[in-house]
Amino acid sequence: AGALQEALDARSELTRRLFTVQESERRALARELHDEFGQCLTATRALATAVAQSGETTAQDGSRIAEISGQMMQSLRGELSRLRPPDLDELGLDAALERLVAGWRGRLPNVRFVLELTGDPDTITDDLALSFYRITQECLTNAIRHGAPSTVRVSLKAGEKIELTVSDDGGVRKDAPDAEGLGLLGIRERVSALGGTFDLSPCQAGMRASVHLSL
Amino acid sequence: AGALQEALDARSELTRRLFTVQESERRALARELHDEFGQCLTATRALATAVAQSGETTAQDGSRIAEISGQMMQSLRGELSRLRPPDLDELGLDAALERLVAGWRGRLPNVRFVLELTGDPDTITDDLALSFYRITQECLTNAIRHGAPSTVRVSLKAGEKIELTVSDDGGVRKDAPDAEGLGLLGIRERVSALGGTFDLSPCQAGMRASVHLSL
Amino acid sequence: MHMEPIRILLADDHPIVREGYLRLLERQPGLCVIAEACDGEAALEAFLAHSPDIVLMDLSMPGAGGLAAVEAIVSRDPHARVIVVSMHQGAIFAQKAMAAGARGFVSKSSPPEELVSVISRVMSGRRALSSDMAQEL
Ligand SMILES: Nc1ncnc2c1ncn2[C@@H]1O[C@H](COP(=O)(O)OP(=O)(O)OP(=O)(O)O)[C@@H](O)[C@H]1O
Ligand SMILES: Nc1ncnc2c1ncn2[C@@H]1O[C@H](COP(=O)(O)OP(=O)(O)OP(=O)(O)O)[C@@H](O)[C@H]1O
Ligand SMILES: [K+]
Ligand SMILES: [Mg+2]
Ligand SMILES: [Mg+2]
Ligand SMILES: [Mg+2]
Repeated sequence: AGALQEALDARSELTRRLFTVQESERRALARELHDEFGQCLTATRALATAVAQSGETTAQDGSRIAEISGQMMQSLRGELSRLRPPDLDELGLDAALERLVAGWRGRLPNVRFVLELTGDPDTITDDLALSFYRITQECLTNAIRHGAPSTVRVSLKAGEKIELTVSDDGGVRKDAPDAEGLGLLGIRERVSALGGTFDLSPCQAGMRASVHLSL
Repeated sequence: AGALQEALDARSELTRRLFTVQESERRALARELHDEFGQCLTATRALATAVAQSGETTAQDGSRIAEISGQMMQSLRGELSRLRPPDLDELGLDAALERLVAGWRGRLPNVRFVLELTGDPDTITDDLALSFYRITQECLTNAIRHGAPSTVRVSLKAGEKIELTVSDDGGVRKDAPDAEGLGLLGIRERVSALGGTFDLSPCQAGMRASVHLSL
Repeated sequence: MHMEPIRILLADDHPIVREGYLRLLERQPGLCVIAEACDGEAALEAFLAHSPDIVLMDLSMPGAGGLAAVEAIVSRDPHARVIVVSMHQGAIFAQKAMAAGARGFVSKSSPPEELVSVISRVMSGRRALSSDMAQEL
């Protein structure tokens, strides 16, 4: 049993590292795309617009280039927000969560998304912020994917203790699924790497996921 | 012990899924970048070249746009080859390995890299090809990172049995490191998912990594 | 009728972006770029040296960054017309920029014509956003 336990611990450690590697791969790629492509596209689009306004025979080519550059900018945006929460680095977790929730409101206007942020967000360091962002992202996705809620409520209390809950009214799931997906696994890994606890359980008309962490 | 074994199995299964998810994330992103940006940049570059050749006042803007588009194309290619072995889909594993090795030769002209491909490469399906590519990639990196070899030899025999070996003369490591990194873990996962075997052991003046697989 | 051209200071850390905007702005009748800066500190210096009619200010730049530069410029000259031009698209960025004293916010994802029209709206004393940002808010 000792050897097995060791094997299990080693394996958990590796899973944790895999998550870290994945996240830093995404980050590097997003930075490259943002810094390199974003800026270059801005430039070609401006240059092309200048050509388009020249009144010369090349004007039409200029406006086509501007159009195509605009299209590339659009898809760049899409890729970037999939890779990396856009506002996390510059403005912190609160703004990033506002954006995340706003995105869901836009996609599903019939569901009510409530976001409650309380306490002092400065206690949440960059590393913690990314973890809490990803956890919230997964919990929101789960709330929508595994039920038909009319309200989803995200609440984050920051302080010496950090408490995140995401609750929905999309139906109770009593039988905890024993074959968990990657979503809950990812959450558990992140939470245990931080030394916190995670719980998913029925609440009133739906499910509540919660993370507790003492700094 | 039964419960522990189960936990360990579940954990291994999850690690495997994580590798798969990571690979498919890379693949989706590479496809998107390739299809979307590749085409668009080709178009803007062609249009800009026409502007550059117009002899009008916009010619200079045209040639700058063409230059910047070319630059974006370059970094796109860099990203793509990091995300996904470039030639695998179109040219197959052999060409991709040639490229991989050529890349190392370029970076380290003082090390001799030998690539021996024998047998019938058509027995290697796309899925297998990606696995063997990634495994070779990691073994090459390890041979360089963990020693100072003068020769690194990659040999792939394809047929009913597939056999890959990567051997170096960069020094023997007798004490198998018990804390393995993600590299060897990834290899073991891929190999065991395919039902093959992996071995890393001392050989003459260095280490030899080998994969055996019966189709 | 003869009008003085609108004199613009262009602050962005990315030289290719400055080049693109420079060419675009030079094409516009009545606009001229009189100075460039590659970070917030240089932008403040150039502002004090040239007193431009319009400052185009990037946000992500080395050093204290664009937001701090907006504040520094506006505290020296409350009438300064600063337009933030950024890769960022979130409403919160526009709010912060306006709170710091900027008169306009243009995302780098918006068509370049919008930059030109925001400049003229800001010159006529209004606040202005590129249309993607207006939608965000
Ligand atoms: N908010 C929720 N409401 C109801 N069931 C939930 C909720 N969150 C999780 N579950 C249950 O827990 C299971 C595991 O969730 P998990 O996120 O790990 O996997 P998944 O969402 O099915 O797939 P993925 O790996 O893509 O995340 C789900 O399949 C679902 O049965
Ligand atoms: N060709 C080799 N020569 C000498 N030692 C090797 C070789 N390949 C692997 N090793 C040993 O095996 C260990 C584990 O390799 P592994 O690839 O798993 O991890 P790593 O290369 O240290 O880090 P990473 O997770 O980035 O791959 C190495 O740290 C090294 O000690
Ligand atoms: K002009
Ligand atoms: Mg899920
Ligand atoms: Mg390695
Ligand atoms: Mg910048």
